[in-house]
Amino acid sequence: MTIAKLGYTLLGLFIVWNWGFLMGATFRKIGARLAGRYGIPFYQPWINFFKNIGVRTTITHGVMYYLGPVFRLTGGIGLFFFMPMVFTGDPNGHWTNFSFEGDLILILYFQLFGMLGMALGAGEGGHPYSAMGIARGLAQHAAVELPLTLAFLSIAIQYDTFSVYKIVEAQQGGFQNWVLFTNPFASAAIILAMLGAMGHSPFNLVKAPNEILIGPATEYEGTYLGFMQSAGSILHVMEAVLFMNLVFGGATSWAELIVKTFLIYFWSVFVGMVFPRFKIEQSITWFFKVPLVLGVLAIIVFSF
Amino acid sequence: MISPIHILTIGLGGAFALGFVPKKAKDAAAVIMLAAIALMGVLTGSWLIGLINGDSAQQVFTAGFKPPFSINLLMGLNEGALTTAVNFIGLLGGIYLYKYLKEAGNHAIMVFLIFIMGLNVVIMTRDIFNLFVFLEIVSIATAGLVILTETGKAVQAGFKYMLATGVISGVLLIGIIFAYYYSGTLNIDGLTQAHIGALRGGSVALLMIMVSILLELKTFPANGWGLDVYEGANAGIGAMLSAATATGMYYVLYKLLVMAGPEWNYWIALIGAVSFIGSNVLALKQRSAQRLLGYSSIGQIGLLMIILGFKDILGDNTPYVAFGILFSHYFAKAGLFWLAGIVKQSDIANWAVIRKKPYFLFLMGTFIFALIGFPPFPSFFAKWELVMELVNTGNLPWVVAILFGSMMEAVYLFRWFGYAIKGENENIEDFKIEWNKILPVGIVAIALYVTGYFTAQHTEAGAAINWIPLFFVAAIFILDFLPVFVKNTIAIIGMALYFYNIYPDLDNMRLVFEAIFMIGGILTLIAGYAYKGKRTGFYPVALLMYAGLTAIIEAQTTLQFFFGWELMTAGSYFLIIRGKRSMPHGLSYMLFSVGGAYALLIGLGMAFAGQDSLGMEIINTISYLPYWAYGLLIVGFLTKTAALGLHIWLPGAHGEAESDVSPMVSAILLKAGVFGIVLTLIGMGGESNSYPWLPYALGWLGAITAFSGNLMAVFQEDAKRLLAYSSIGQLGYIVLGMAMMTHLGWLGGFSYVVNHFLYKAVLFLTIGAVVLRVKTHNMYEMGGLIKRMPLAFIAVMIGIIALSGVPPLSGFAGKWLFYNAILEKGWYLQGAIMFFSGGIAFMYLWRLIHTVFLGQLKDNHRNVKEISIWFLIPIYLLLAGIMVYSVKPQWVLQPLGDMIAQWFPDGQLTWDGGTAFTKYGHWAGTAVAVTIIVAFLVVLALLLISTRKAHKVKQFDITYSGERPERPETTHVAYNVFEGLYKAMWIATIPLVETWWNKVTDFLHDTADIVRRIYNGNGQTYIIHIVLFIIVTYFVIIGG
Amino acid sequence: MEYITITTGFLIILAGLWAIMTRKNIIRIIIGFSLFDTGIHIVMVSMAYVKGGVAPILDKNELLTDTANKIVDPVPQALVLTAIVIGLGVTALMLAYAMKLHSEKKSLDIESFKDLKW
Amino acid sequence: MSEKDMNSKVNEMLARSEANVKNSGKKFVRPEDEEREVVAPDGSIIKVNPIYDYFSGARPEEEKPRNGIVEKFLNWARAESIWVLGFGTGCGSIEIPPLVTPRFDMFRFGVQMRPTPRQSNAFIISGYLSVKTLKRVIRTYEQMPSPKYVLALGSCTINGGMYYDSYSTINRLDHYIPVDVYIAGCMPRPEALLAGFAKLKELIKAGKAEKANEYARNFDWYKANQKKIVKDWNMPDYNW
Repeated sequence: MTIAKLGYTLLGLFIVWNWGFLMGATFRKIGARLAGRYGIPFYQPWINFFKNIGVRTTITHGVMYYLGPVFRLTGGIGLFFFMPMVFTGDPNGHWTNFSFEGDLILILYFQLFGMLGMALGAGEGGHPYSAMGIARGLAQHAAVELPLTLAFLSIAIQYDTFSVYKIVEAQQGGFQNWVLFTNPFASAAIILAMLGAMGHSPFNLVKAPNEILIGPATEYEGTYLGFMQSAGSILHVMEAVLFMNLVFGGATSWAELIVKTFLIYFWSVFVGMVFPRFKIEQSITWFFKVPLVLGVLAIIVFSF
Repeated sequence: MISPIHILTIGLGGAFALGFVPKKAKDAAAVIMLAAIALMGVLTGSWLIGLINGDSAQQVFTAGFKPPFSINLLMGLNEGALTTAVNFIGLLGGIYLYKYLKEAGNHAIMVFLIFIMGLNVVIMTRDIFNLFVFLEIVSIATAGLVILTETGKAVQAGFKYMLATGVISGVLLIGIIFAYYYSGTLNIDGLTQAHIGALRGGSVALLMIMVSILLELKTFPANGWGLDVYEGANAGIGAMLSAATATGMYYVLYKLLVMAGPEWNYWIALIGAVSFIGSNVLALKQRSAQRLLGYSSIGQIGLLMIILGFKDILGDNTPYVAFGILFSHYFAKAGLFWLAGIVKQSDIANWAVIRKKPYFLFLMGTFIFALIGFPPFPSFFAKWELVMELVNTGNLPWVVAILFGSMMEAVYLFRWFGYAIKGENENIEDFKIEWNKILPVGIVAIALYVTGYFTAQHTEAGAAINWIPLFFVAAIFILDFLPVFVKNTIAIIGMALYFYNIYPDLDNMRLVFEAIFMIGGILTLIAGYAYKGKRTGFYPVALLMYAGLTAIIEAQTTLQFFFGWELMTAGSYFLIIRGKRSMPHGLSYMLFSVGGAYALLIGLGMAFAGQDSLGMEIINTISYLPYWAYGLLIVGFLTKTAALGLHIWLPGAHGEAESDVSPMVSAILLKAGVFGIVLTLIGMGGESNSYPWLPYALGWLGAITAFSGNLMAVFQEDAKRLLAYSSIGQLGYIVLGMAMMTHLGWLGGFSYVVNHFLYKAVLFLTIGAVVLRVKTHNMYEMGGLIKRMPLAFIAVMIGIIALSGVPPLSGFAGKWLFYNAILEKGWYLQGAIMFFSGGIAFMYLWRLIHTVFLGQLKDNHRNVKEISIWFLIPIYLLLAGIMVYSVKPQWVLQPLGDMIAQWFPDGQLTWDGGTAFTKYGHWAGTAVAVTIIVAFLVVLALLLISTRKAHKVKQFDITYSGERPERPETTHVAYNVFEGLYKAMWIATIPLVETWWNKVTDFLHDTADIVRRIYNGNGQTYIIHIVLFIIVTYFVIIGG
Repeated sequence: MEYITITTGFLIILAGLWAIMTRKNIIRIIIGFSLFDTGIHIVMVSMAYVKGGVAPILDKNELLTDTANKIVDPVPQALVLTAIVIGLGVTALMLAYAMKLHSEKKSLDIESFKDLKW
Repeated sequence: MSEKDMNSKVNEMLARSEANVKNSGKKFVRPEDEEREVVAPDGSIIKVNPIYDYFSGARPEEEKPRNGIVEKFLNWARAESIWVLGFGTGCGSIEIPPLVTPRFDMFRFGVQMRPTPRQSNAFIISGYLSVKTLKRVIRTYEQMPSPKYVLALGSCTINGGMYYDSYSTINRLDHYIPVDVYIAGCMPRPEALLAGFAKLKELIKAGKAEKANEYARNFDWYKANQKKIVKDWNMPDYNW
């Protein structure tokens, strides 16, 4: 590992962080435009971030509460580290971070790291709505995980590897090689389950603004919130990058990455703009109905 | 040698002499009786010793005539042993009844003496008319004893007994006279030579003789009169009936069966089986202790009849098997009857009073475990030999019948024992102890252990058993009066030394399990220092479990393995039932264990079949019904790993156990089942497995177990039950991994074995210690404890991260290996179910840590202290293990991989420094851990810089819509947290398995309740039963 | 002739059994038992009978003649004595029981002594 | 504790506190806020004071602005990112929702609603404030992180309006918490509210919106005023 690699990685992280903020702003903007409003300025998330970092008083409910955002941000950054971003034909290329070809299982399970830390931190906050949000989040996460796992397995069977890099490599050479077309069931399962993973409406009952305040983050303020916003923006991009790598042929340049992640992200945004919020049991049942069946089909297709 | 005829002399002489003793000199009379019985015992004992040393048997003819004109006795080895036994129990019974008989007067004493003498002759006689006479003497003596000493119900029972034995002996008499008519002799040997059964008309004579003896043995179902006497008579008399009379009658049956010829063997076995199963099933509904013992006696005699029926098959082993069962029954039943007389409680629920004198509980446990056939009692070895031989000769249905009957017996005996250990005993009057009553009970208990030891020495495999751990347990038992601190230290040192001594002898696979058992044992024992006082009975049973566990590991033969298995079961049963509300769970644990052990027994029998060896290696080459054999072995082991369907004992058992017992029975004990499964799967051929469907089914079972265990855990409100269900789920993973039968699958499985041990021990120890502080299991009654017990919180946090498989901690190793294994094996759907279970696991883990440690601190916990240091020490040692495993996974996985490669050489991990490669991907444990830790520290530093000072606030300083929370209880989200999930998935939480087992038990109990109503208490009905029994046997045996 | 006795014997046995199984009064049951026992004794004796036989009392003269082969079998006759004695003992004990039972419940109906069951 | 026990215990506490009031003439303490005894798991008895034991209750301190350019930048960020917590118990709150409609669209000014005081920096208090709701306002205000700004919306909030002489209405909000921007009117239109935001932005950017520090500085005065109105004060003096 050279200094240059570290530099590239940190640069990549910076790009992702900013891109995440920008995507967040665009999300709000699209919402506003749908409602016929002008909406926020595109730089609003950065302002919010600096404002939050700049609060003067901070409270802490205890050590775990304090560490919650740290876990969350580490989860986001770690996910970035373990994910190959831009395909350059070299498994240790510049934009592959510390992924070493990227192990799908590591990525899958490391997502839980931030979630767990956040859950614990919010738990120590002692607010009932935090706990409710987390309980919902975990239940929904499990339901999302099942079709996702099936689809991931299906893709892994298809290419006989768990290496994200290799999966991307196999999809090079034209869009007809994308998993989207070579493994439609798995792709469909992922595209649907992705809605849950992104956490926008109708699957936004984790935060459920105005119903349970803001869910797990109810007690978090100022600097913590800034950290969590950063983590959220990174995680959003990373989710999109993951799906891009698995289904949409990866990216060979930052431009391609930005276009693809934008489209992936906005698939969930558009759905969210149209549908109202599900109840938790409705959400779980839905994931067990449609994406799960697709996931099982994806497995069955490849097991015979 | 003194001629055995002098038994008659002594008996009759003593009885006559008693006539001269003045009525008031009651002590003198009783002493004379005891002396006479002792003299008879010395006489027969000296014969026994002589015969064992090679003297020849002696026939005795009275008055110098040849048969049939004389009393004709034979003193052979069997007779010597049995008469000695009868005189021994007679002497003990006499001592037990000393005061009672003294009260009743010289007549009763006389009758008792005659009773013993009659039995002696019944055993020795070779003449059927003689037999009739002495049978009548015994019956009359019994009835006489009852009428001389008893009133009320016992007299009614005595009258029924008289009536029934009168009719039976009438039938016997007709049979005798017919036999004589057709064969011209009354001598048993003569009748044998004449082949009485083959003579015209002789078969009917034989049938009458045999049937009347069977009836005298109180064969089911024509035995209501016998049951009434067992229940109604004084316990001392019941003991004599059960131990002495039954022994004598059994030997009579043996003698006559030789006479009847081999074609009767089958019928005797069949009637025995009906009797064994029938009476044991009917006993299920029994609440009266003595009647229950009566049912059990009849059942045991039925078992002995089966053995007799198979005497040609068992061959030279018949006496070994028969005596093994007979002596266990004889000592144990006498002991239990005597205990019943001491405790004086009819309802078994009231036997809880026995706990007020713990050593009596120990005696009762001894007898009950001896009856069921646990080691180290003779019945264990006898049953083993019986099953081995029967399976070897292809008599599987009989084995199933025997084990089913034994299972039923276990149900009611352990229910009774459960009441004794855990029942409510506040309002029951304590019982009094009299020296003459304790002495015999103590002697028979010791005799059981001694005979058990010598029975074991009798066979080659049994002699190889390592008794050192058991002696250590016995030593700890004797030292039970010492305080906890001393006993704990002794136990830890003992286990450490033992481990140090044996670990060089073990191969790697056994070493892994032995390390889990022993090191885990020592660590959990350290937690025992937290307890004050004596902790009566804890150390012997805990060490008994560990002795069993190490015996399983060390086993060179299947007998040793099974021996260890049963010891472990017994020890863990006692451990589990120590919990506060564990009575029903202890019972269900025991029943599933016994059932599983029987499945193992048959499986091991099938392994023995055709191989004629008991070495452990025979399970590698099973040739007799191999599918069934491996299947049964796996089912047997699955009862210990609590696979779905066999799991219902676990949540309660682990959940209600004491704080430091839960990790013992969860993190450690469950691995015994895994060890068994590993052995079986290796036996099936490892990579070249030729029974593909078994692992396939096992794999699905593992996956579904993982799913349902985890799902149930999500909906628990009880922290320890949550962990218990979690154990079910985790064991499901292990089973699935092993069932894959690939290198990676096994590596994943073993990784989980080690991991589950580490984190489940941490979690159970911590939660157990928390429970000790807050005195409740309910998570919603806790909360916010992180403020009071930060160290416990850290332990649980690391434990749950390791369990959930989140990188960088060790749990991820298992997940990663599993994914690769699943892909390699092609079990995608099973794998998907398993990973979904992982997601579910995340929910209950969060619930566990949140509802206990986070959220709102409850008022009454404001001052609780950090968990005990004695719990923290083992917890943090285990955490160190988790951390080492996490950062340097190659230290654990590489040796495991090398070990597994001997069975699964294909598809190994390749290691490059700290990075593992499969053909699908790679995993650099150390690098990942370092990356994450560095990132974490950087982010933490950033946060520390940007929040210059954070004001520490308290629990109610939360936004609450402008209000303040009223109480922590109403602010803590903990009860029914996953309501939404329940609404979506309730259908998967219907306890089908539990319902099914409940239906099964209900069905058996209801059947028993209906059928036992044939014993309506009317003496005439009993006679009708007898007549019907004769008619039915006639049509079945002769007419059929 | 021997058939008459043996048949009678069995009839008496059956009659006795019938009484034991159907009569409710304990005394009658005991009488039934007595009948049962007696029937057995008759059967025993008649089994030993040899057609045209003589009593098995042998002296020198008879040993010298053919009569020795014509004696009836003495063994059952010896046995029956023992059996009668035992039967007497059993009957006596039963009667003692009847007394004791009566003294407790003032009843001789066997139906009233069903305290122990199931 | 069963429901019955709970009820009887509450009744008992009620009776006791009534007796307290009668006998000593002390101020009224709600029975559930009285010091209570709890039995710990080990059998010892713990005393819990519901008013003090659950809360930090430390006094607020003045937070000095940072130096020069940093504070300027932060103030600009604060001004452009106003996260609003609305407190609307009276008629005035009906004027807040139109702000999210296309016609008024407060988002373009960087103003947005936030559901929790922890994450808001602007507090809109609308409608007449009663004795009952004042306590909630105070707690919410104190829980917001500093710097924080208060907009008083409508005449009733500012000076009692038409309820100026009501026994139950607060007629001077700024006696109890410091107010940055007064938006007068009955009712003020949403445009007025937007104008209020603009004014607030100006103040913040000019570094003049330091009312949180003023509250800390004059904490005793504010607290005394508050306690004059709120009789059953069941909170600590400062809510973190």
